[in-house]
Amino acid sequence: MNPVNYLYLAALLFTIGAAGVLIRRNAIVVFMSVELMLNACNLSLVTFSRMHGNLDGQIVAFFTMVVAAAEVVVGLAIIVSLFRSRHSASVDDASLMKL
Amino acid sequence: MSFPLLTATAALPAVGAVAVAAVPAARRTAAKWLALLFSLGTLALAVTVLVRFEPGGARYQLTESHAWIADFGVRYELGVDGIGVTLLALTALLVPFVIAAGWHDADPSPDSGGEAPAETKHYRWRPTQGFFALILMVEAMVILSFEATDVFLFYILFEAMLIPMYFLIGGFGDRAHAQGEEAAATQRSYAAVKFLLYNLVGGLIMLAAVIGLYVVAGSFSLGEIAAARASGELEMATNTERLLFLGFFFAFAIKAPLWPLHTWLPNAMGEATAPVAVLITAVVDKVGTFAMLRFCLQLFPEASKWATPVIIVLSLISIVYGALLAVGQRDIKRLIAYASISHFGFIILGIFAMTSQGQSGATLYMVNHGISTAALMLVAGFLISRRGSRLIADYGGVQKVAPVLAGTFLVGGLATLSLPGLAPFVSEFLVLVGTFTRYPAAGIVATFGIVLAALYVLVLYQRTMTGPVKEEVRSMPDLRVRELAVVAPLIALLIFLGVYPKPVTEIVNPAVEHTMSDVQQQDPRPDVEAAK
Amino acid sequence: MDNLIALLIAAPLLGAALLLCGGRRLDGAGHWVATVLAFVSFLFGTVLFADMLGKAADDRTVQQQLFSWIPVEGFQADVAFQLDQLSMTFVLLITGVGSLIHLYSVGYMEHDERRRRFFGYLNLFLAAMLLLVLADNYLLLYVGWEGVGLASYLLIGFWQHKPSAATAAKKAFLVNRVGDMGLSIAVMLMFTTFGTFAFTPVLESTGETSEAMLTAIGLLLLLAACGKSAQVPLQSWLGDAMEGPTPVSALIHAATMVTAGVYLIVRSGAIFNAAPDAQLAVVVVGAVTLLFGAIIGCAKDDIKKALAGSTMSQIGYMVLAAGLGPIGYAFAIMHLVTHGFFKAGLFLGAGSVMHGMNDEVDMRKYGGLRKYLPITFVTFGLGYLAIIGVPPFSGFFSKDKIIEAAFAQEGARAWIFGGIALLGAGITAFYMTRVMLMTFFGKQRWQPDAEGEEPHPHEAPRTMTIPMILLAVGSVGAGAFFSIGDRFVNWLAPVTEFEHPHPVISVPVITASTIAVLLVGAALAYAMYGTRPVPVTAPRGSLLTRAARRDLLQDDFNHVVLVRGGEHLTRSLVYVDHTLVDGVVNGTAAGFGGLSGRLRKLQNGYARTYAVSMFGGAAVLIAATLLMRAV
Amino acid sequence: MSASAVHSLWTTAAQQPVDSIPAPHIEYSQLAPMLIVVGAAVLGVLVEVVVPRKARYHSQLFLSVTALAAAFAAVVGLAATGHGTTKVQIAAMGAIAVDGPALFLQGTILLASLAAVFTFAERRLDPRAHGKHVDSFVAQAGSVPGGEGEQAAVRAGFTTTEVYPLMLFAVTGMLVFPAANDLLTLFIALEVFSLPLYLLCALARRKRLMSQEAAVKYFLLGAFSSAFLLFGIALLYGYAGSVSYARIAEVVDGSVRAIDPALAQTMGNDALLLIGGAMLLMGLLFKVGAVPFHMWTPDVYQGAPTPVTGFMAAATKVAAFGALLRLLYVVLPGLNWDWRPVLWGVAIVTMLGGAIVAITQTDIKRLLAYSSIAHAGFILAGVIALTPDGISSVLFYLAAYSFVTIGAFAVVTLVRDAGGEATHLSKWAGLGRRSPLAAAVFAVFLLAFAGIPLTSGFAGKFAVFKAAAEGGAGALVVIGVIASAIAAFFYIRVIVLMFFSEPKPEGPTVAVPSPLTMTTIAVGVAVTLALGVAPQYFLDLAGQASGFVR
Repeated sequence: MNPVNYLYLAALLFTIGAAGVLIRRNAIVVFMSVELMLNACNLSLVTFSRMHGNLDGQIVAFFTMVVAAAEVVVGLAIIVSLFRSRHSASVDDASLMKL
Repeated sequence: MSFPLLTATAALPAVGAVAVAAVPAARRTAAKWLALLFSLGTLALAVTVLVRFEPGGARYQLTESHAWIADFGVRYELGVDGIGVTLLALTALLVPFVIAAGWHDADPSPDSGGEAPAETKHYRWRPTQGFFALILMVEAMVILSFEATDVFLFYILFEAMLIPMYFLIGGFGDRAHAQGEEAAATQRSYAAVKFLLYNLVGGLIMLAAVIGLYVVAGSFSLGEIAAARASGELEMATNTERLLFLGFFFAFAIKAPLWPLHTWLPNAMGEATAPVAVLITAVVDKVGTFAMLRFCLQLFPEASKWATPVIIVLSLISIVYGALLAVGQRDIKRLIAYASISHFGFIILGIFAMTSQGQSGATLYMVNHGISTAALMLVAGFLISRRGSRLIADYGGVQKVAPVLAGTFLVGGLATLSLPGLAPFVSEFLVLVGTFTRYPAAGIVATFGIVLAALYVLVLYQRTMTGPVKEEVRSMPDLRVRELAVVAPLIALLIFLGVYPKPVTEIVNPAVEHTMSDVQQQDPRPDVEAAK
Repeated sequence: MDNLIALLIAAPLLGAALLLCGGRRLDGAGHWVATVLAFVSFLFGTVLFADMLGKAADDRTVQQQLFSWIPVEGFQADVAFQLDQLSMTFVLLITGVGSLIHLYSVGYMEHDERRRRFFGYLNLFLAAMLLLVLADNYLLLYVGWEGVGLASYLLIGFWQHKPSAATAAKKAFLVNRVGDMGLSIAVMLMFTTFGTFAFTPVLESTGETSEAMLTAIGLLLLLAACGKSAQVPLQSWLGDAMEGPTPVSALIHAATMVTAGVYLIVRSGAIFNAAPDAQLAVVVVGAVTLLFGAIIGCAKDDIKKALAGSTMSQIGYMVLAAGLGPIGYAFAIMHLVTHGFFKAGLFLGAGSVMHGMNDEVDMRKYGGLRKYLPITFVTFGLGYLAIIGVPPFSGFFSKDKIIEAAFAQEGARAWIFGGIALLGAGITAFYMTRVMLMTFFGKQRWQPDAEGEEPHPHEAPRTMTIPMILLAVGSVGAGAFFSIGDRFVNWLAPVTEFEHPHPVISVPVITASTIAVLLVGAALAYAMYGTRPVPVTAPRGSLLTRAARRDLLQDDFNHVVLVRGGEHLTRSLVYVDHTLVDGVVNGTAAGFGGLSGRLRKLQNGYARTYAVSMFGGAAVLIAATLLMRAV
Repeated sequence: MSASAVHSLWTTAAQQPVDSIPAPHIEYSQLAPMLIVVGAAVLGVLVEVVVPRKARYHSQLFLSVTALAAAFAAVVGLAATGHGTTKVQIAAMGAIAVDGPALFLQGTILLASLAAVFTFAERRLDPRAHGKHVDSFVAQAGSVPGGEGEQAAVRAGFTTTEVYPLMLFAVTGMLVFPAANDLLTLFIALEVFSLPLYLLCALARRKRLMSQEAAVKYFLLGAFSSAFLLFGIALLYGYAGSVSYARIAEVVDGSVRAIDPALAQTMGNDALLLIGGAMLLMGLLFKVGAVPFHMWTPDVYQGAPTPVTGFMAAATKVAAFGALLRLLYVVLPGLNWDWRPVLWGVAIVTMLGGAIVAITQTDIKRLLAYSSIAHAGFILAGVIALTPDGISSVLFYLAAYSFVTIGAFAVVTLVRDAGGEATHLSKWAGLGRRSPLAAAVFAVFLLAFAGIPLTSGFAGKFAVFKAAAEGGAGALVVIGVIASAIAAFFYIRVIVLMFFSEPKPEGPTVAVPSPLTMTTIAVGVAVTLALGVAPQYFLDLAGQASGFVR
């Protein structure tokens, strides 16, 4: 099957993720959308790796997962503390600072 | 390596500024005397420079040159020509008077006099020290800018001197303001900001031009650039030269100031204390006109010639417009400010008439205008400090109660309307003749300035000094010794230079000849000879 | 000997410096210092005069170069003097009359607390006036020119606490400035034309330039003269100038300063000779002013203003004569000198009258004073006879010569100007007779002054009477002395070349008609003021009278056109400066502020909005890069 | 399995089955700075575990200061031994470049962090809580703002000493970022310094809600942007078949030798390259805070604890610009004609946007945030120059700017009222009367920001504009000049406020700090004036350091 299709899929996922970030209010969901974007990147990386027949891309993908995990740790910590102080995880509520 | 006289002349007041600033809060008087001392020392050094300077000698004398910022092609290069040395002397001469005249301007105000010391203790705020330190700082920068023969060095000073000036304008104002202290403060800071922004914008435009100059010429040294141009190895494309010229001229025209970039001056001079106003118009603004002679004409002769018609028209507008607005003012200091705008019009006219009479006249004019405005403005300041109002309408019949004050005020005024026998007449007439020989029409228009000058000066004098004595001025004391000591020498100088300007012209003429050759201009010959 | 020229000026200058800077210490003796110094310079003048008489007529001119004043490339202005017959005449007139008036002032100003300053100003005036007539170049002359203007300003406004005085002073200075403008432009024009503005080179090389240029210079000089000598259209200041103390009016606004214009024209004779059009203009101005002043003189009730009008008209005569060229120069100067005597005398007389009448100036409140002020009456009377030109008094000789010269032209001009000159003589007789009658004859019409104090007319102290007497002598004898054997003409001829006028009608006829005309005028005046009583309050009078009282509406014109117009102009300019010039700048600032405020709204605090902007930015970035490649 | 597969540090493990795994070759000495800092960071974590609470503050402070100092010493050593000029090389099997820019920027970052650590450690400003010194960080990050948990933590005198290891990790990432020589390292470094910063932002002692909000915004947007960056990496990798800078550069400018069919196929597709490049660019522009990727800046700067803000503002910019320079000068020089116009646009909108919006700001920290945006624009102008002068000018500007920034924010920490730092401008009225010294110092920094001569700001601005003009970007210079004119307006506004307006009776007081903050401020002023009056030495340094290793 033509590897390019994977790329299209990756692009699609990436866009969906981005759209999620732009549309959704709940911080957790926004964050998940970001993760989706990262995974889209992974998919394309792996695809390219396959096309080029070298492993760099796949290695990068691994690292991306690790980074994503780290982001989850940090992100969740922040979001949770925010939730605890405001009892809401909506990113729109967090708008004290503006202008 | 001889003694760096020029550096010393600029360094002494700078050191003085630091020293004065360091004086503890309580020792106000000590700070004043220290400042006066340093300014006098600077004057002494300036006189030495004047003595060491040989009018007939090399174009730039007492030169110093040290590596500074190689990456920017910048050197610390100093040197004075006839014009620079004259203005240097003027600056060094005026500052002691400014300091002496402003003796009490920065004292904690009497109305809050009771807790003034307490306040200073609480805030560790030392206005007096600051005031005199800033004045000395300005002096240092102005002097150095007259000495700089490196464009970058000059630019840096041109910009940097705004800061102390800005604090002088915004930080210290006339006491007992008509609309109360609060309104006065807001007006002051408005004036200060206006002053700074105007000049900063000019400076930044100039910055672009300075960079452009470097890109084109690859050097900032006046000497090198001039040499390169002379030897033809530096060719400036016409448009480049014109753009660069405009960049420079714009900044100088704001500083000078030239119509329509003048509106900052009345605010600044109106709100600042009289001595500071003198500092602005008699010292700092001269840097602008000086720079036109030194940089615009030397670096961009072709472009200067190209721009001359427009500039002449603008300066004519300045002359008439400034005078007319002076007639229309209700505020003494603003009136003097507009008068200065008119005079700056004359100076710029003289510079760009491109005749030796015009340029010698312009240089002489800078000196004379400095002295005459100082005299008039300082006396006005003494007057205002007595009555606590700047409005002409609040005065009347002063000459009856304070004849000496009135007399000195009149002499200052007569100098401002350039009465023959007083210094300004010489320069004004030179400018007029110099202009007339090349642009008769312009000369005639400018002559109208004479009549208008008489109008605003005499109206001012009549409304404030003559007529029945107003109640508020009845108890007005006459000039005190300190004040007389400030004004008398200035007046003496005005008379001396009016009768015998030769010492100055001798120094200035060679420099002017150099400038004239820079712009490849000859004086137009008289018709009679031309006919032969 | 030559250094005397400098000392001539130095003496009064020293006096001025001493008195003005000396402070209270000199309050006591100051006036004597000044007077002595005035006489000293008169002494120097006479010495120089004697010296000059010793020389041959054609090399009496003395040049003295003091120092180089403004040395600039291609521009030489020196402080240098030229003493020739013309300037010598003026020196003697100025220092002579000047000293007498100093003496007179000692008495007149006795009770003024600012007397010291007054004498300082007087000395200053003497110095400036001498500089004016002694300068050897137009620029230095200009210095003196403005110097006398300053002195006149200070002296007119000497009683500054009177707003009217301050205004009059300001007006005088401003109007003069307009004239000065003409002079300075003329000097510039000379510089561009001849490359110099020293008398000798300029006047000798008039042949080398175009007539048009000379006409231009001539007209500018005429403008200057109009300002200084109160000729139409710049005459309006002279009447107001009477606000000054009477000695000032006598010295500055009658005898010397106002005649500087005539000096200028005569001095520049070479230029005018080569520019007929300019000459014609001069003649016209003179003729017009001659009538103008005379008419005003007829209408004024203020004795000094009446005399001022007369001064205007007499100077009109001189200017007219000066405009006639070589046939007139000498007579212009001659009339100038005689006028100096009798007009100064008249003014001093008027001063003495006022002195006796609690400073009352309205002639309608005089009357019958001849008994109380005998000396004044006599001296004034002699001056009167002189001015109306009764033979053999001095005025007769000088004025008659001018009238002859006026008739000595080709075509209609002769009749026009001759006629005007003749008519002027008649009017002069009329208004001077009027003054005479209203002041010294008729019933007493004295009124209590502002403090309700009845006037007690009394003869002035000797310091005042002596000058009056001496001047009276001058006004009696001078004319005859000058004219016998054409002394004066020959004396001046080397400087202002002279031609004998050839009137279109024979001289005796002119003389006869002159006398006839003046008799008519005098008779008319007697009929109007000598036979019937003079009302204390002025009758409304005819339209012409009312106009004449208002200086023929000249001031009203100035007020409406210049003052009002100027005020509107400046006020609107102030507005423009504030709203337009400043407004643009403030507007830009405000514009940025508004823009900032609007852009600020984008920062709405919502993370998702920020994300949108990032996303959009990325899209634009990508699009742009692709586009760059595409193009 | 082409050679390209083997060169990279990350892919050595992926070879054919062998009996022994060849260890990658690491030049430890060249990597010393980063290694020292990361080691210290790890140690710091251990300290949190083993050292009793009382001693943590001091030990952590000591640890991080020594580490940073040592790292800086190492950088100096490397530079002295010519690794920045003659012996430039690519270390760690192509992962890290050790060359002039890298060393210069690492040095700058280390010094800046050193200065920042002192402000982190300041404990004199806040009033003592229950007799214990407190710094500007929350007692216990987990506790609910205003809840019992927090009060208890305060009572117990807890302090979040974790900030030091966090900061050290961030510094590590920043050190690697400008030195990264392949895309993966770039990405890792980015995350390594971003994640700790997210956390640091959330740790303010006062105004915790704002602090947490700042953290969330920063985190979400940061993650969002790094996703773009990563996708860009993927595309570039797809285009060039490698993540190594050198390799990609070869492919981009077509000087690559062995071309296998796959590569040939992808090479043909410029879209990959351009889109990838653009996304990568966007990721970096986000970090430098260029319009339109700047919107996080004001909020985060305002919400974060001021010491962190200072650290971020200074160090992050340095690191990010370093990476940007390397990317543009080493990887994508073949694409000049594509990215230059784009950057032109970005620079212009950044300069103007930052300056204009700043005019109407009312909070000093937000004001400085916008000013930092404007400055990013100025620096971009230098980046565009594309000449060695351009590089050196940017390096100089970054050095100058970072010290001014840290100093300025340090002063901001001093101005306090009951509610902690008084950052609203209205409260700064008349500060010059109350404490002339502090006001004067801050004025110096403002003037430097405004680029007034005799301050480092002017020297930097001049250098950058000069480079841009020589690089043929005259128009950019003119716009930059206009922007600085606009910018001058609001810096001056603050000065007017401080000196010319009457002090408010209930106005804030200026706390007297401990020697720590004083040092920071003093250093800031000293560097500002030194670089302003006699910049030659540092310009030389930057000039020598302006050569990228390829």
